[in-house]
Amino acid sequence: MTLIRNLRGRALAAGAALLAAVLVTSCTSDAPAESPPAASGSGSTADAGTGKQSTFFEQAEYDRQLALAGETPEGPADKPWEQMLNPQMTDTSQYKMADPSGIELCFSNAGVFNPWRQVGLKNMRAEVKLHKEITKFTVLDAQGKDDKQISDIQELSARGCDALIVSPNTTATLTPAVKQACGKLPVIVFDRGVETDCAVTFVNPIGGYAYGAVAADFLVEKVKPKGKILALRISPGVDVLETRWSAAKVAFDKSELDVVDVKFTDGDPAKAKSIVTDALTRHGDIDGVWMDSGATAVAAVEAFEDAGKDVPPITGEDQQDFLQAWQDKDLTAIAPAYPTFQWRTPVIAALDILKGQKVPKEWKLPQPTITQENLADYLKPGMPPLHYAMCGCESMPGFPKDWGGK
Amino acid sequence: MSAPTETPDTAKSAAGKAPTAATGTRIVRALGTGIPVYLLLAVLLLALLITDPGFYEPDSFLSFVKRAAPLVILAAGQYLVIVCGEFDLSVGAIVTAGVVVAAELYGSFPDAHWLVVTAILLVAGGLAGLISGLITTVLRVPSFITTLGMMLILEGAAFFWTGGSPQGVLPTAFRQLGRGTAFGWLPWAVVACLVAGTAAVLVMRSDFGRTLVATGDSDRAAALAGVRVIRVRTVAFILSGAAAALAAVLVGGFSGVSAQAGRGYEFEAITAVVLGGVVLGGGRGSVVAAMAGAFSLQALFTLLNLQGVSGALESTVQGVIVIAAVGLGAADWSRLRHRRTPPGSGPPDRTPPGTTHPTGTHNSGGTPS
Amino acid sequence: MLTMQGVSKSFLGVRVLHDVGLDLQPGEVHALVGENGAGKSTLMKVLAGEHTPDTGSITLDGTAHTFSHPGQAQAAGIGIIHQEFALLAHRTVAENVFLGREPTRRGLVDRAAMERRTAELLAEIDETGITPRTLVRDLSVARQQTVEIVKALASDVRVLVMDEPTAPLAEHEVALLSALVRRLTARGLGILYISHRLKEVFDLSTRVTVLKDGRHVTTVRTADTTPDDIVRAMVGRDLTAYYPPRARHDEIGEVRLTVTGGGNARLRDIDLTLRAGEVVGIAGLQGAGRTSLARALFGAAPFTTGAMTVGGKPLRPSRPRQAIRAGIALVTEDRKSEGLALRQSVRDNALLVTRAVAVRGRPPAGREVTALLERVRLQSRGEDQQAQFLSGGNQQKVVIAKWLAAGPQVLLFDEPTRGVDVGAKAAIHTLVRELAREGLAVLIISSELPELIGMSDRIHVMSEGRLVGELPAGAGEESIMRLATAGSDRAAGAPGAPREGAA
Amino acid sequence: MTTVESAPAPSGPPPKQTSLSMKKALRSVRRSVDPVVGVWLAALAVTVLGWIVVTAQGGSFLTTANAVAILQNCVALGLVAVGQSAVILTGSLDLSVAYLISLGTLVAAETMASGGVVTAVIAVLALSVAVGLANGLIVTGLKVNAFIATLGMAFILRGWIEDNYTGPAGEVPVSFQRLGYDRIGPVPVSVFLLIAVAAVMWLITRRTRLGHHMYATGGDEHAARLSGVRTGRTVVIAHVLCSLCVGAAALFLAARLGAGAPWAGTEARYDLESIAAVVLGGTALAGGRGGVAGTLGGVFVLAVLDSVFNQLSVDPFFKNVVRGVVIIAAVAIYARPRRTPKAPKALKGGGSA
Repeated sequence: MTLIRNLRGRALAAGAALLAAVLVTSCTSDAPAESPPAASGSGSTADAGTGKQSTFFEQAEYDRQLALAGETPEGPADKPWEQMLNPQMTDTSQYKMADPSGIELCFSNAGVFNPWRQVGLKNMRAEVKLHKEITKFTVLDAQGKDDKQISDIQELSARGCDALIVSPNTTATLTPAVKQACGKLPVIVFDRGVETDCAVTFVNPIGGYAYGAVAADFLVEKVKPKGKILALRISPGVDVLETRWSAAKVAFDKSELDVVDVKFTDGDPAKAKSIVTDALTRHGDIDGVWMDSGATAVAAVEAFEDAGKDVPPITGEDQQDFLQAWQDKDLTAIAPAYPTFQWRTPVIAALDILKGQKVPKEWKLPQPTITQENLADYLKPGMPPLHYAMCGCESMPGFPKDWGGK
Repeated sequence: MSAPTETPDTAKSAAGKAPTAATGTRIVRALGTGIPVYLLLAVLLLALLITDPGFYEPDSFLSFVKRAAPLVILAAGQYLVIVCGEFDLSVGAIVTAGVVVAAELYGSFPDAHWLVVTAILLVAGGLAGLISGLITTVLRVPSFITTLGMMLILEGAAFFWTGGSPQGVLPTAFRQLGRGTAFGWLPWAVVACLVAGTAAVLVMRSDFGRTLVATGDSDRAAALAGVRVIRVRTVAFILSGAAAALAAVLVGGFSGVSAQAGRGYEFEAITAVVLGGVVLGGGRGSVVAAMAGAFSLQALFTLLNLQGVSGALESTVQGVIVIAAVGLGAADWSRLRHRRTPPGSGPPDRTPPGTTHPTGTHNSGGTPS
Repeated sequence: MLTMQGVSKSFLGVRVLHDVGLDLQPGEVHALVGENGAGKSTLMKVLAGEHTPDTGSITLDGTAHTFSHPGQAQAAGIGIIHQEFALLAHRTVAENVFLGREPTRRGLVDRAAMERRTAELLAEIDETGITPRTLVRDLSVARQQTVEIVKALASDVRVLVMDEPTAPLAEHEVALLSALVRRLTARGLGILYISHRLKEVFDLSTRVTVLKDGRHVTTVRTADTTPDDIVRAMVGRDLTAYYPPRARHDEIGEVRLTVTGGGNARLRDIDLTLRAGEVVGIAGLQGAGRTSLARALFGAAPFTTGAMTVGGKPLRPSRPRQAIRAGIALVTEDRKSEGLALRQSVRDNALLVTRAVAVRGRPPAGREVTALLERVRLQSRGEDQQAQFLSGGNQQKVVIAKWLAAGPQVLLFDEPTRGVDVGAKAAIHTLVRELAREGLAVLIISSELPELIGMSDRIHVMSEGRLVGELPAGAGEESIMRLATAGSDRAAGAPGAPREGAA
Repeated sequence: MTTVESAPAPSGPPPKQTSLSMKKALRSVRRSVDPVVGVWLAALAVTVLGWIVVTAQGGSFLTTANAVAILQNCVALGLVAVGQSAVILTGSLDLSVAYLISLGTLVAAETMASGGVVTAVIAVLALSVAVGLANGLIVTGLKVNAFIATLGMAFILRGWIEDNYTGPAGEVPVSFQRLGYDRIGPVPVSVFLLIAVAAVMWLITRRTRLGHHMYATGGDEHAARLSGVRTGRTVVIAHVLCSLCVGAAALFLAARLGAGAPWAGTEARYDLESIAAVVLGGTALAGGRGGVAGTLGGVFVLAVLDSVFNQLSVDPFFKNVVRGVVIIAAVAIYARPRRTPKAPKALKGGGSA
């Protein structure tokens, strides 16, 4: 036992001494000046009914997004990826390149661990191809590792790129790294945000609250009062998804609908299907299904079919297989989108910045919703099942082959 | 499946001349190392009955079995590998790759017959197993590493090939096996599960199965008895790979194309097998118990889900139960050996040579008897 | 300095030591001889604290000890060199020597001191071929043994027990060991030297104690005795042991297996013929190459030179499967790790061969197996009992049954009755003879001369990988011993005149 | 890294000696009798190769920035792998590291948000010790196979995390973030942390009795016991040491990420990756052979590979294929000498197969 104590003692001592050393002897610091605001939050998410409100919920932002959803965007109506919602333009002349040809564009990608990101990356590459002036386009893939993405960002900002596009893997944890990069070159953040406004522009669609609300309102409208709602979420703690749910929660709490279950599917269709099946046995019937993303929508639909029940009103996403099922099975459905065409915008933004043109501080993109009315427009036959319809890529060179379609 | 009468041993003790052995002890012996898992399964099924009286209505019970089918098949395959003293960490990757590849195949040949595609998958799975097996047996790479590498390779290759998302849709015909029902009530998955289960039992009763276990027990003794150790072990890997491919067909059928169809299956399968009282390091345990272990896991998941337990605690409970079950087994085992071993004859070989098992020195634990 | 008095020990009522006494002087080599099962190792284990005696006392330098585990004996200054070394292959000599007793300075292992001390110890025994930094796995077996000895010396032992130290050694290494032993005694150690090889015993020891059937027979000064006397003392037993009658001439049939000029790393120019109905015995000391011969015939460690025929057809098996197909069976010496899959049922073990190698089409049906097991007179709690829970004798019967199931033509037995109780022994002997009668060719390797003499129709004596002599049925133990213990010098090499033996 | 590179190899002659006689070195590499030398030469080879390829592609590989990046990427995995090698040396295994890291970052960040840095450090290390003890006691006490024991522990931790955290939590003060971002000259501070921890572990495994007993236990538990080694206790301590290293990794990641993330350890698959690195470093999975120096080599190889892939912006999926091949190939080479075992039967040296 003494042996153990000695060792532990030694290790601790060593560790402490080391840290002390670190704090004292550090000469240069890349660390940003002030510390990022806390994203602290904990607590179970699956209590009775809708559970307590997510710690991510911000009333102000919620209201803002719902307001934005009502706005009509500026810019070419046929190119939603170039549109912007009431932009506050910001000057970028400081980044203007003497000769904006031979641009090297760099992109630190969180990863391609889901089809949405894969389609998105294809969009971005295609967009880059459209611009001859971009001579080099470097993509570093962090494979979902925050630590690696931080290093990637450091590496890229040390590499002499002209502009850096970042799609953060985690909001809170990437903030310091992005702050670092801001000092060195123009940074364009998109998709997920970071907790700093040092980026020249932050490209993203209206956002999760609007997404969640659209879906929830649809159910409130279609499902009879007291109807049983099943909410399927991907996984806890993912901000973009948390917002979707918390908005939906607000809507459901106001309505007379009864949310009987809130379950996490890990994005695994098999698990989703099992959950729905179990829910059916447990609650006899389900009158509506709310989803925070489309990955498992089809599985849910099938669960009802396999149980020999009619598919109730269901919300999905603009994923090909869901749209297909929607049309074939003539579902009562809605597909709010978190459009993949937003992957095109950062490239456009970067070029504008390097040309010294004004860009919005926060480039808010519209967030169209697929409804029964416009379903036909978005459902392109021959596209792969995991394709995302709202890619804004139909008119791009290489379509549909490069996107895996026929 | 878990009925004692199906374990190989029962048949033997019946045929064998055990005049003194009372039926009770005979059944106990027949259940062999599986006793804890059968108890566990019984308890869980009972708990399910209490939680949800409707659970045992034919179709809801069948849907339970159908859901368990892939894991059961994986467990059966994993058992073959574990019982001869190896590991197969690549099964999860095979499932994922299988689903993705199937979709990709249909992308290129939309009207391929489902039997052809299924066959291709099974062969491919077997091939992956063959490679793992040969690397492990011939190159003497610990199977833990071999299959870990194989896992990386398969996942990487599948997605690299399909550019991350497969292009085709899985047609209804192909999905029948995982989704459809025979005569409108009996899910094909259940049939497949029964077939695979029976096949596994038959394999283990066959000469091959017996030599396989003997190899896991002591490959030196086996080799001196003329067993082609390398071949036997490799075949085990092949079967495991094929089983994983079959599981892929079921999973793909059940829930369609997904980029993460097989995530975590490798550990679930190993857990199931160990839960069934099979000793890591080989030589002990019955395939029926291993499959019962798979059912137990699935029952556990369902129960926790029905209980409304958040997915969170699910894994905690799983962890505790696994450790407890195995620990219990280990305890029984050592006690028993103390009582029964005649003096002079020490405990069996500490670390069977050729055991690629990471902690060979501890592997005498882990089996009740 | 060391005295053991009236030590008795029994396992499950079977008495293996009947108040044995023995004493040891500083600087003395005290040889302990006796046949297998005479109780040598048990006595040694008692001394080492691995067994606690039922009665009797151990006194070291006047203080009485009762050891309950090896650590205490070690602490008291008694070191044991087991036949199987407790060394770590991939660690250096120094690390092995001080394993568990590493010297430390300020909490850290003092390598320098460790290696210095090891070097010193090696120097003290004039061992030049080993440096403290060498990896044990890079040493020859003899050197590894030296490391074991140094390991004992490091915990400055007074008494060193060596159990068959020369068993794993080649002849030239034996000489080295002898030299080492002398140096150790020169340093005042008392050495308890257990060996079969009378040559060594007479080279090294000052006194010899003979044990037989767990009883102390005699202790004499080596100078006052002769190998023949010792052998007689070891052997002179009450001639109650029953062995089945030998083969009559007309029972010995055609040639089943021949070897001419067979050799490999361990064996040299082996010429051997096995006939149907005949039991051929192989005598020899441990390490003489008897086991290697059996394994060579069985293709496990195949001949690399020479010709071999099985059942008249030329075949030099390179894998056990070939041998098995040709009808050769080997009952190995190491039952636990080579003979049985211990955690499998009796039945599965019995069927293992026929399942692995399709010898005669289908393996036997359950009924036949049951018949087989009855035939070998197996006593078990049913065929589904695990082999590990059987007694040594019954385990051996299972092994035999396993081979009978394959219907062999040639049966090779390596120490068929090692660790087998008396009753089972007789059963196995009878069985072996029956099998011979049915026309099998049988080869028996045994360290127990009486068994060998009692069973064999012919006896080959092996030494240093050669067949050095052939003796007719009923050859005397002395003549065998003389041939076997002759070692490198062929002085005593001539076969002694056959005399009425123990059978 | 140089400090580590020049450290005597766990088994066989240290690199210095081999370089003395070239022939010997060549032989020892060909038979790869000494994996440590082997893996560092491999690291060198990969670096040179990468440099050639990248330069051919018009990139620049051996820049300071890149070197720093490579070192930086070694840290997290390095810390975990160093701990992992302790348990593997002892013949055990730890699959719970990934979740322990995640939990560690969360605990660290939250404690720092409320309490002070020191409290947080102590809290994390305490957590680590607790988990390590639990693992060790389950393995030795309950005789549960280490694979299952630590896998079970992983599940337990996972449940705990998912039940108590809904996402990134806590906040790491700037003062502590310096651990993740500061550089002394060109070298990141965290690299010194890795070197320090590795050095301590190297000292423990090579220079203390405990370390000797760890090798003994992993090499041949029976022989070790016969020689009076308390094997059970040794295994437990090894697990504790491993968890402590993991705790250090968690602290580093917390400093780097500025917050705790539930997927900090799992997304990066630290459990399997660390084992891969250890084995790549020539440590036998069965225990008793290898050591920290080799492990660092393995980590370095993986990091360099990653960097090369980055430079050539290789498809991330293809990376996995290469990694898989590399790992298997490496172990296959190490396994080769064992096919003609030099040690006689009397010696049951711990081997990887």
